[in-house]
Order: sequence, then structure tokens, then C-alpha cells
Amino acid sequence: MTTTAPILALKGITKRFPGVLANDRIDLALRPGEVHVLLGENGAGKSTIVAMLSGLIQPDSGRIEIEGRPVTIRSPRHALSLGIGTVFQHSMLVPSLTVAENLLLGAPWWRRPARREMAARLGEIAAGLGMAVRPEMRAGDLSLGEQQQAEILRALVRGGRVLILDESTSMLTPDGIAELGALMRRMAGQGLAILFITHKLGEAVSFGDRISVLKLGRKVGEIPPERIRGEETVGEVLEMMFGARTAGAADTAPPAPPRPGRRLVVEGLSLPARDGAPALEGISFDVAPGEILGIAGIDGNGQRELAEALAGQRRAGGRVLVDGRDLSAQGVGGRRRAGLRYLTDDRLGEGTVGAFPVSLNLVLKEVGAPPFWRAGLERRAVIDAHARDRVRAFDVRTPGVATPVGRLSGGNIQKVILARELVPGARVVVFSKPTYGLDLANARATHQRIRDLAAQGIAVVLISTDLEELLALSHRIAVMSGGRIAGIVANDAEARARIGRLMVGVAA
Amino acid sequence: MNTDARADGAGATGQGAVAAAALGALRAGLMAAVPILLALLLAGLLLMAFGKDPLAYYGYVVRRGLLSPSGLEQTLTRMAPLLLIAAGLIVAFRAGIWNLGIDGQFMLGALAAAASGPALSGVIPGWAVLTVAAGLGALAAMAWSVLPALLRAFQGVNEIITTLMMSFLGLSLANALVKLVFRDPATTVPQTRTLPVDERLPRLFETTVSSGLVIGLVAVVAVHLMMTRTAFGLRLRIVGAGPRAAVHAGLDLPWLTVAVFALSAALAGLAGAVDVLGVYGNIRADWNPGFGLVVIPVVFLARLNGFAAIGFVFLFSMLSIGGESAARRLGVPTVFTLVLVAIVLIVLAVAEWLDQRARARRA
Amino acid sequence: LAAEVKAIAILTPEEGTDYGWNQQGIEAARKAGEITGVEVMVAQGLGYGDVRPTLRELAEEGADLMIAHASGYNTAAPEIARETKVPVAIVDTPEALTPGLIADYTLSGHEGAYLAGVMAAKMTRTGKVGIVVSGEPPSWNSQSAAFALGVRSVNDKVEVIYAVIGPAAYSDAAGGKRVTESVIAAGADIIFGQGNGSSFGMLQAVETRKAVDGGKVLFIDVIGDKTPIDKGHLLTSVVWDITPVYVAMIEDLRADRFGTRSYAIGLKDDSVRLLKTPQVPDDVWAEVMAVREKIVSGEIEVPAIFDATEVRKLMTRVEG
Amino acid sequence: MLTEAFLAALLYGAVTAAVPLLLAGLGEQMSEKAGVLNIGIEGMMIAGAFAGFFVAYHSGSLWAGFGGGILAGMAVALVMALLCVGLGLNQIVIGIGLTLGFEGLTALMHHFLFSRTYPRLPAAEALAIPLLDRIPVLGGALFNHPPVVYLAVLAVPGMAFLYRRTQLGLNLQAAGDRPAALDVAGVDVTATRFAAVLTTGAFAGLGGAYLACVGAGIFVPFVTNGAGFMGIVLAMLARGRPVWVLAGAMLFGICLALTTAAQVAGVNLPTDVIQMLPFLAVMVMLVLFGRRASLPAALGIPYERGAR
Ligand SMILES: Nc1ncnc2c1ncn2[C@@H]1O[C@H](COP(=O)(O)OP(=O)(O)OP(=O)(O)O)[C@@H](O)[C@H]1O
Ligand SMILES: Nc1ncnc2c1ncn2[C@@H]1O[C@H](COP(=O)(O)OP(=O)(O)OP(=O)(O)O)[C@@H](O)[C@H]1O
Ligand SMILES: [Mg+2]
Ligand SMILES: [Mg+2]
Repeated sequence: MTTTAPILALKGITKRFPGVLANDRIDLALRPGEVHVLLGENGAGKSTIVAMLSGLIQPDSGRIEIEGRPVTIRSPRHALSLGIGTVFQHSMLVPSLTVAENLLLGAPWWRRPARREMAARLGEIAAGLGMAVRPEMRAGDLSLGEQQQAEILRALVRGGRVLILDESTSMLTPDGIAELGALMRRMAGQGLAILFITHKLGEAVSFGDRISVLKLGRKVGEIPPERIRGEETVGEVLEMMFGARTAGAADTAPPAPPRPGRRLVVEGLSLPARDGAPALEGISFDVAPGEILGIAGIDGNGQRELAEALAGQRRAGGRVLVDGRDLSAQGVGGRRRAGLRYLTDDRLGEGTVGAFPVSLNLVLKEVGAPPFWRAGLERRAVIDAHARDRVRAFDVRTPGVATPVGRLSGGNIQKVILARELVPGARVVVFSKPTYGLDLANARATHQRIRDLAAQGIAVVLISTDLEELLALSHRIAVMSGGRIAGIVANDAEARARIGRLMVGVAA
Repeated sequence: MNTDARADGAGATGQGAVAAAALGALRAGLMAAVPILLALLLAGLLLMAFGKDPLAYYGYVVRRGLLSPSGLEQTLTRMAPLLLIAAGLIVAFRAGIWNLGIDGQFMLGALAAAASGPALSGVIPGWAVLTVAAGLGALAAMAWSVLPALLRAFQGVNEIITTLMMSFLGLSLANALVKLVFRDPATTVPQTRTLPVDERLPRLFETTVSSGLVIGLVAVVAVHLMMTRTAFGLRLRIVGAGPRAAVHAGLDLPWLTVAVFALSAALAGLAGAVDVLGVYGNIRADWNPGFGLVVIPVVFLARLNGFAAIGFVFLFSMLSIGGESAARRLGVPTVFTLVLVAIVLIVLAVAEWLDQRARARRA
Repeated sequence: LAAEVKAIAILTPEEGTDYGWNQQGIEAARKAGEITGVEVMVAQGLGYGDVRPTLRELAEEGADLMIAHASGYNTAAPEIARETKVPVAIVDTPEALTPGLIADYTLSGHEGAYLAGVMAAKMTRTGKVGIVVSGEPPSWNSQSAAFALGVRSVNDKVEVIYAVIGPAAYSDAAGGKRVTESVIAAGADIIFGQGNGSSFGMLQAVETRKAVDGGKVLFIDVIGDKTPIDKGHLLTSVVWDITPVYVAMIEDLRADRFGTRSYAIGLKDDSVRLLKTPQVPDDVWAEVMAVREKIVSGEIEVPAIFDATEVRKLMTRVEG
Repeated sequence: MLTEAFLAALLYGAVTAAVPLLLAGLGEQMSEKAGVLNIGIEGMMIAGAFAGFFVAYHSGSLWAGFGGGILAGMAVALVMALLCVGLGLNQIVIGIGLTLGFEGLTALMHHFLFSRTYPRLPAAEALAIPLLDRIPVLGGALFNHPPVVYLAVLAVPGMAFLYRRTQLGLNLQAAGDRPAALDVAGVDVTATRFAAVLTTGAFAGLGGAYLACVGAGIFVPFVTNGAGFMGIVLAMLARGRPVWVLAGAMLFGICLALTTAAQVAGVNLPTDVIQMLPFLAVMVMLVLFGRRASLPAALGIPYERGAR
């Protein structure tokens, strides 16, 4: 395989933010016909590269070359005109516009928006990809997965010669991932240069032609096409990223068996439909101490509502009991005190207050409680000490505990939430997509934490759209569909097939 | 203008901290002085365009607003209601609530105090008159904020519109009540009965400065400490910075929202009451000082920091007291003070931006 | 021992360029100063807020008398007088008289307004006259009431249409024009207008609208003399000359009599008088002057009605 | 007493009073849609009022006056746009600063130029709409106005078309709801907001000029009397729909006319009470239907590209 000349090249790119060196003399080349995978831990600086290539920010030093000529990418518009299309890590849709209208943004301002034509084109492209996006839906009413699909479609509709996908598979189903992978291959075949960012090494080796690895802002290695070879490559990448050929405990360890008893009992939970979210109807299940109950299902089938109803964020019908104690009348605080913890998947909007320092976000659910507050007065030293402690324990990459949490990379925000919720005293923990956006080492560490929790006798409800994750961790798996539990299956050899059937509405 | 925070946040010990604090103070002083001088220069050019001597004008402003003892006393007295309003706005804005109904709340507070004060005078002891009247002022304003509070807390109705509407209604209601219900029968002018001078809030020491100033200062500092150092204040700030995070963290969003409205309005009402009990003694129909329009930008310039707000309120009071005097002596229409204040506001905002950018660069 | 009076000060809520209350006050103070040989300090455009700072400053600067020329200042000024021992003159508050310290001058042009009403009733072609005010302060109320009484004294079939622009619409010129236009459309061909900035809007309406009979609409002004800016629609004005009042105050101060009496203006000494413009026919003028004599002699007594509700009662038309 | 001519005059007055509110509201709506809380609109109006009057008076042409008003409004808007959109300064501080400053400045100019002579304009020439103007009462009230009034009303469907049927409408909404999304779609957020603020200035300036030249026929200090702030209220109530701005403006105009009607008909109600009617009506509406009034998510927040 001969290497073609790059369309786009980064030469010695450096970018600093207050307290962080996000990119340190990075060299990177995107070639036509190649899928270039960018790997790296959370906060390694991947999205920073994306931001520079899409014109959102400019490098402090170094240069970007297009077809060998140095360019300054002044703005997103400029990037688009250079043929660089981007799907960003965080949603870039206008919630109050429909999907079609969102995709129309950018046409000359005096034009009449061609809504119908766009809808038709969208239908075509989506169908070819096995995606089901309704062009007339308001973007804000879509699930995160659907939003991600819409954004991928936007990049495709626009066309161009460079396509950047920043963790675009994180919300897709296994089938969706496979289809996106196939699409990337087809497009590369047509001469497009693709930059693909993911945390899943499997995706990297199966879709990628070339792999670059970042660590702490520096590029620590590149694997050219001729050296990409399945498992072997994975090991090589792990070594580059973590300095070891394995990252934490292997994910295959079977969970310890649960203990007898019913720690969490849910009886007839129900909730009316709201804002495009489905109603919950008659949800009942129970979880034993030490048991991990997985909740599978396509995003938007009531998982979020179930989690919020369990946590007490929404008043629901039915009963929730922990160790036999009825918590139905309790709010969030009462349930938390009773040992019920909920880790939301909405990190920035709900899980944290972006403008507040890491330190305060770590005690966000303890406001007013000792030892952080005494007689209602804040004890900064205690809060900060606690924060430094948690930051160390969970390896949160942050310039300091006073840094606003919103400035951290997505994965590190997730670690802040984990660090906050997994404090002593938990009896039941509800996880919602706990490893979404986490790098491999952190994902594995989180999985290990979940197992450890179970081993301590804590009941775990694990909501995830990642079937592999569920199969690796759960004792039993419930499948949600349309706001109901379609069925609960034991995690055995048959599980994968039965879950698939339940998801599409066929009895297992 | 944020020296306090930087000074206490420095965390260093010993001489280094002292030196840093001194440097910080110096910087803040410069930060405030340079733009103000620039604003004065701009306004001065305007004066020259109108054929007036800017140096003479500023000489009068400073002499009256700052240097002459009685002028300074007036400046300090005028600060009282502004400080209380600033305190009320800081609570609301930090909690993400746009209470723009300040003027109506202020008027109803003033009316409650003006209606009850003179009526109670002689019935109960003087200190009790003042306490009850001030309390009623705060309560009246609080009551006026209940509807916007409930609408916002339980229906999600945007409070900008509701508070503005309630403000217009409150102003009209206060007027109607002065004319129809609380009118002093002894005078042809529609105004309430007057609280005698010696029964008003005591003056400070031997001056004419009303002790309302102390109430205002205490309120601003208390609010600042509450918002930055207490659990309750933090809850309010969480509501302001991330309402969804607040729900997730189990905070009682509706109740906290109502509490914010109540507290903010109470302070605005107290401002009205203190102004009546400390200075005016009564209120007239059709009176509306419209303090909201100056205090709102001042509070934002202060970045919702109580200590900085005190500084800005002082500056504003000085300009308005000194400006009135200077305008008279120089034969410039009094509205020139408005222009001066406007230029100062805008130039300070620009300077603040430049400062932040410079700081970001250095970091 | 007669007090020495070297300087007096006058405080007005708005600039003295309104051809009205503020301008008349300031000009009168200046004239009185000339007559009595004292210096006059003018503090204008002070608004309706707290004037205590300015009062204190003027006292410090050596004013021997401070004229607080706005009803809104009548609480503050006596307080500062007691505090600084500088005599003050206030309006609309006769009960505040305090020897040596506080004097009241209650200015009401109601006698003049009565005459204006007489004139309007004699000159209306449509049988309807209008009163437009931008607010309802007592001094305007008394003139509105007297105007209506004057109209009725001539012909109680003439309708008096009364309209307030808004509770505090002093600078609402657009409102003044709009309301005046409505009143003209309702049939009025003579408008008795009272307002500050808004009165210029009234004037504009009168100049640009035809009466229902197709003829010219005339305007009756108060307090000041708008002749310099008239375009032929000014019928008359109830002009107030406050100079005698201020002169008397200064003299009383010098004679240590200050604060023992209230001052007023009236037809008798021409401190209230009607303006004769070319619009007024000589015969009408003569008839109006005859009524003036009767008021001066006491044969006709014009009541001063300050209360807004009472004023409105006068406007409800009597079925003929 | 309630003759046809009088009723027509009342309604005519209601329209006259509503037009500046309508223009202010439509202008403000544009800024708000794009995410700029334009508190400086009162300043733009008063600048437009002064400049409009000044030009109309000296040129003798009302249209020149409107042009002058629009330019002056846009000049103030340009300052606001440079500071708040360009530099991202606090919109409240600058907005109120501009309002205070131009209220003061125009009062000063009035003092030096007009306060001795109080020049007034002749009546604005009306354009009767053939046939329609013969409808009893309504004809005279609604169809016999200066042409600019019809233009103001026509702006309502115009703006509605712009918002719903053009890309610019989408751009504005995106700029107000999630500017970053607009930016990465290749549309300059700053330019979009700039255009919106300048348009607001044009509307507000025209509204002010109309108020001074047609509504009052004269400029006096503070002549706008809070019309700009009413425009802000109307824009917020209208939830992005121009036709609701028109409805709101007419509600206020009619309430003002009702005040006069009640007085002329001899109904003895204090003005303060009647004055409360439109606000009461709005509050009642908010209590009954005011669920989740939706304002643009990024309203009042400066956009900074690439910021976290
Ligand atoms: N606008 C910004 N302001 C301040 N710090 C920033 C900003 N953008 C990025 N950073 C910091 O730069 C570093 C790199 O962040 P980046 O988002 O590029 O990481 P990433 O590799 O994409 O991580 P993840 O896998 O978690 O998405 C992080 O420490 C982050 O906190
Ligand atoms: N290290 C910390 N530990 C605990 N709380 C903190 C810490 N740092 C900041 N905070 C909280 O965040 C708030 C904002 O911090 P900052 O120092 O900016 O406060 P401030 O000076 O009162 O506000 P401003 O900067 O607006 O003037 C503080 O009041 C405090 O409650
Ligand atoms: Mg990233
Ligand atoms: Mg600070």
C-alpha cells in the first residue's frame, strides 16, 4: 500500500488552556482514502485537535497545512469551505428547530429554507445507513442517540473531503456502530479523509487504517496501515496509552454471585408521558444484595424516566423499597440518605454545575451537611481537602480543585460524578451509561468499581445502551421498550439473542 | 473590583500575602481610577461642546460630592436605599432570578412604612414604630412578589415579564392608595401623613447621615456572605447556575425559588421603608425614584459582589450629589448628570472587559 | 432688629424653560431680586425626588431665604429650615406657617381660570369646551374646577369635557396630543390645557386639528405666556405673576414678619391676569373684565376646589 | 356624547399610541430572537425621536425625518452591537447605560436648541385608503393614517414571513437558542446578532421618530415615556410571534383610549385605576395561560467561540 500525500496535516501544533497544555507539538496527517483513528485517554487533547481543525479555536503555535499549503482556519465557516466536516463530541443541534431545519442551517440567509427537499434527501441517506431519523421532529425532543445520528447525517449531507467524527459511536447501538463503520470504509474508498475518535479499541482496529495515540497532550505513537493487525495492535496501543499491555483487570471476570434477599424492590412504577418521553407503565423488579441488574434497550425507551423515578427526581406512582423500607414518599435527599444513589448520564446539564469548581461539585449533594458545613457555614478547607482526596482516588485530570468543572474533558467530568456518588453509605446504586465517553482504562476501572460495589452487597441497577458492558457485568438483564419492561433474562449464553428479540418487541 | 475575593482566595501566608493583597488593592484602585478618568474626559469633551468648562464642572462635583463634609454626608445618606436594593438584586441575580420588579416593590415598601409609621407614632415606642414600619415595608413588597414567585416556581412562567407587570401595577396601586386611602387629610397635596423628623431613623453621630446607611451596608455584606459562605446561599447559587443540577441534587427548586423572590423583594421593600423612615418621612402621590434603572447595571458591574457594589453605589451617589451641585453652579441642565453616569457605566464595563482579557492572557 | 437679606434661592423641579410653572417662578424670583436688591441663586431641574441635599447646600452657601417652588418639596423644606435655621417658603401648605422660619404661598389661579371659563363659554361655537390635564395636582384641580364654574356661570348648556392624560404624564407630549385630539373630536373647540412637556403636545393638536364645525380650535394656557411660540391658536392664558409674592416675602423677612402670613396671588393686584391676544374680540374682553371687577369686589366668589374627585363631579354635565 | 366622530378619534388615538409600541416591540423581538436582550431600546427610541424631529423640522419632510430617526436608532444600536455582540460586554449594563445617556443627551440638545422656541411640526399628511376609509367609525380610525402607519402594520406579516420562511429566520432562532450550533454550521453568530441589533435600532428609531413627528408633533425631553420598555414587555409576551406584538400594542393603545373615553363619558374612576387595566389584563392572561413562557435559551449570554 503506497502512502498518498496528506490532504490535511498538523505540524507541531501546540495549544494551551489556563493550567493545561492540551496539545503539545502534535504532528498528524490525514490522507485521502484513509480512516485515521485518534485514541487517547480522557483529557489527552483529542477534542482540542478537532476544535482547531473545525475553526473553533486557533493553535498557539505550529501550523496546519492543506495539500501542503499552510492555512489558518479562521472560523467554522472557513473550515467548511475548506471541505472539513465535523461531528462534535457534544451535541451541536438547535433544540427548538426541527432536524431538517438544523441541517439547513448555513444556506444563504435570503433563501427560503428547502425543508421538504431536505427531508427527502435526509430520508434517502438515512435509509441507506439503516438510521431512522424523523426530519420533522424537534431536535430537542430526540434522544441522545438520535441526536448523534442526526449530526452524522448533517456531516454526510454537506459532503467535503475531510470528515471528523469525535466519539460519534458512543451512543449508537452495536448495529448502528457496524453500519457507521461500513459507511466510513465506503467513504474512504471514495477518497475521503476521515479522522475518527473513539475509546473502543475494537472499533479502532476494525474500521481504522492508521492509528495515532495521544497521551497528556502529546502524540506518543502512530501505527501505519501495514502494521494494524487485530489483537496484537490492541496490545500495542494499550502499551502506548497506559504503559502496559492490559489496562486494569480484564473485563471478562464473572461477577460474584448475589446474596439472598431483596435489597431493592420496585412495584408498579408508573409515570405519565412528557415532552416526547414515553410514559412508564407498571414497572416492577427487584434486585438482591450484591446483584447487578442490567437494563438494556434502545435509548429513549424510558430508561431516563425510570432512573429519575427511582432517584426521586420525579414523583411517580407505585412503590420503591430499599431493604423493606418504603421510600415512595421520600424526595431525592431522603432516598439518598437511605442509601440510594443515582449517577446520571447527563454530565454537564444535570450531574454538575459547569461554572462551579470541581471541589463544590464533589459535595453538590451534601450541601449543608457536616463535615463540609458547620451551622450552615461553609468550611472551605475541609471541602478542598475532601476534593483533593477524591480527585486523587479517581484520577481526575484537572489543573486543580478550584477549576470550573465545565472546563474538564468529558471523561473527567464523568469521573467527578463517580467520585461524588461512590462514597460510603450506598445500598443501591443506579448507574446510567456509566462509561459513556470514558477511555479504556477508566472504563475498566469503573467496571471494576461496579463489581466491587456488588461484592460489598450493594444492589446495582446498570442502565446502558452498550450491550457488551451489560453482558460483561450483569447477573440479569431487563429490556426496556416503550416505557415498559419487555422482559428480564438471566445473563447466560442465550442472553444476547433473547435480548435482541425483546428489544424489537418479540417475546423472548 | 474583585480584590476581596482574590485576596481571600490567595491562601498564601505571611508577607507574601500582604504584599499580594496590597498589590491587588493598588491594581483595583487603578482599575477603577483609570476608566473613571477616561469617562470624565469623554463627558468633559461633551461639556466643552456645549461651551462649558469641564474642569470647573468636575471641581464642583468632587468638592460637593466628596470633599465638603455636608456634601459627603448627603452622598452617604443617598447610598442607603441603593445598597438595600443592590442586596436584593444580588440575591435574585445570583440565584438566576430576574427580579425586575424592584421599583414596584420599593414603592409598596415605602408606602407601607409611610402609612404605618405616622399612624403608630405616639402609640408605641419610637424604636418599635421604626421596626414595625420597616417590617411592614418588607412584608408588603414580599407579598407583591408572591404571584411572580408562584408562577415561576410552579408554572415556569418567565419572571421578567411578571415582575415588570407587577412593578407597573404596584406603582399605580401605591399611587391610588396614597390618594384614596392613606392621604393626609391636613393637606391639599396628595401625600401620606408625615413621621416627625425626630422620630425617624437616628442620624449617625453629629452628622445628617441617616442610619439607613448602616442598615444598607449590613444588608449588602450579610447578603454577600450568605451567598458565598453559607449552605443556603450555595443552594440558591446552584439553582441559579444549574436548575437541573439542583433538581438532581435534591434541592427543593420551587421552594427555593419562592424564597429568593421573597428575600429579594423584602430587601427592595426595606429599601423603600428605610428611605421613608430615614429621609422622607412621608410619600407623595406620583413619586417614583426609579432606582432600579441605576442599581441593576451597578450590580452587574460589581459582578454580583457585595463589596464591589458598595464601591459602585458610593461612586454613583457621589456623582449624583456632586452633579446636581455642579450643574447648578455652571448653568448646565441637571440632566447632564444622567449623561455622566451613562458614560461612566459604559466605560467601566469596557475597562472591566479589558482587565478580564488581560488576566486571561496572563494565565 | 431687622434681618439682613443678601441672597435668596429658588428651587424648581424642572428647567425654567417651560413657559409655565418653573419659568414663572424663576423669572419672578429674579425680578424680585432686582427690585429688592438681593442676589438670586437658582437651582432648577431638581426633579421630584429628595431635595434635602440641595437645600442644605444652598443654606451653606448663604441663602437667607429658600423658596421651594414645588408642592413636592413642602415636607423637606421646613425640615431643613428647622435644621439650618434658614427661612423657607413653600407652596400649598398654609398650616406650616412658622414665624421667622416658614412661610407659605399657595398659588392658585382659580380666579383667573374662572374668567377663562367665562371667556370660553362666550366664544365657543360648538357649545363644548375641553379641559385636558396631564395629572391632577391640587393647583391644577382648583383651576380646572374654576374654569368649569366660569363656563357654567355664562351658559350651563355648554358642556365641559374633562380628560386626564395619565396619573403622571407630565412629559408625555404624544399623550397630550392624542387626548386633546379625542376631546376635539368629541366636539370641543376651545381647550383649557394644563401640563408641562405634554402641554406642547396639546398645543400641537390644537394647531393641527379642525373643530367638528370645521373651524379653528383655540387654546387656553395657564401660568406662563406662550405668545412667543404661538401660531395664532392661543386664545388666552391665566398668567401668574409671582413677583409681588416674592417681593413681599423679602420685605417681610427684613421686617421680621416672615412666617406670620400666607401669600397668595389673585386678580386684585393683577398677579393673576388673563392674557389678551388678538384672538379675543374686544366686546368679549370687556365682558370678561366686567366679571373680573365683580370678583375683585367680592360680588362673585370663586371657590378653590383642590380635590380631584370634587373636580370631576363638576364636569358631569347637567341635563338641560 | 359618544358620537361617531368621537369614537373614531378615540380609536384613531389608540392606533397612534400603539404604533411606537408596535415598532419597538417588533424591533426588540428581533434582538431577543437572536439572543440579545436589548435593554437599550429606549435609548434608541429617544435618539430616533430627537433626530427624526430635528431632520423633519429642518428639512420640512416627514420622510426625511423618519430616515433620520432610523439612522439615529441604528447609530445607537451600533454602539450596543459593538460592545455587547462584538466584545461580549454585559447587555444590561450597556443597555441601561445607553438609555440613560441618550435620554440625557437628547434632553440637553433640546435645552440648547429648542427650549426657547418649542418648534412644532404641521399635521402629518394622512393617506386615506380608498373605500375602506368610508366604513363608519372604523374607516376614519383605521384607514386614514399617515402612510408610515400602514408600513408599520405591514411589517408584522413581513417579519412573520422572515422568521418562518427564510433562512435568516432559522439563523436568528439558532443564534438565540444555541449559537454554537449556528457557528459550526458555518453562519457567523456575531454577524447575525449584529444584524438583529441594528434592525432593532432601525425599528426603534422609526418608532421614536413617529412618536415625536406624528404622535406628538414636537420633541420634549423624555418624550418616549417608557415606550421602549413597553416594547421589551411586548416582545417577551409575544413569544417570537410578530402578530402578538401587534395584538399587545393594540391592547395598550385601546386601554389608553378607554381611559379617555371613560373620562369624557363622565365615568368617575381615578386615572391610576384605569391605568392599571392593560397590566392587569396581561397578568390575568399570564396566570391563566402562562405556562412555560419560552425565551431563547441563550438570551442575554454573549457568544464566545470555542469557550467551555
Ligand atoms: N476551552 C477550554 N478551556 C479550558 N480548558 C480546556 C478547554 N478545552 C479543553 N480544555 C482542557 O484541555 C484538555 C484536553 O481536553 P480535550 O477535550 O481535548 O480532551 P479529550 O482528549 O477530547 O478528552 P475526552 O476523551 O474526555 O473527550 C483537558 O484538560 C481540558 O480540560
Ligand atoms: N476551593 C473552594 N472550596 C469551596 N468553595 C469554593 C471554593 N472556591 C470557590 N468556592 C465557592 O465558589 C464561590 C465563588 O468563588 P469566588 O471566590 O469567585 O467568590 P466571590 O469572590 O464571592 O464571587 P465573585 O468572584 O463573583 O466576586 C465562593 O463563594 C465559594 O462558595
Ligand atoms: Mg473529547
Ligand atoms: Mg471572585
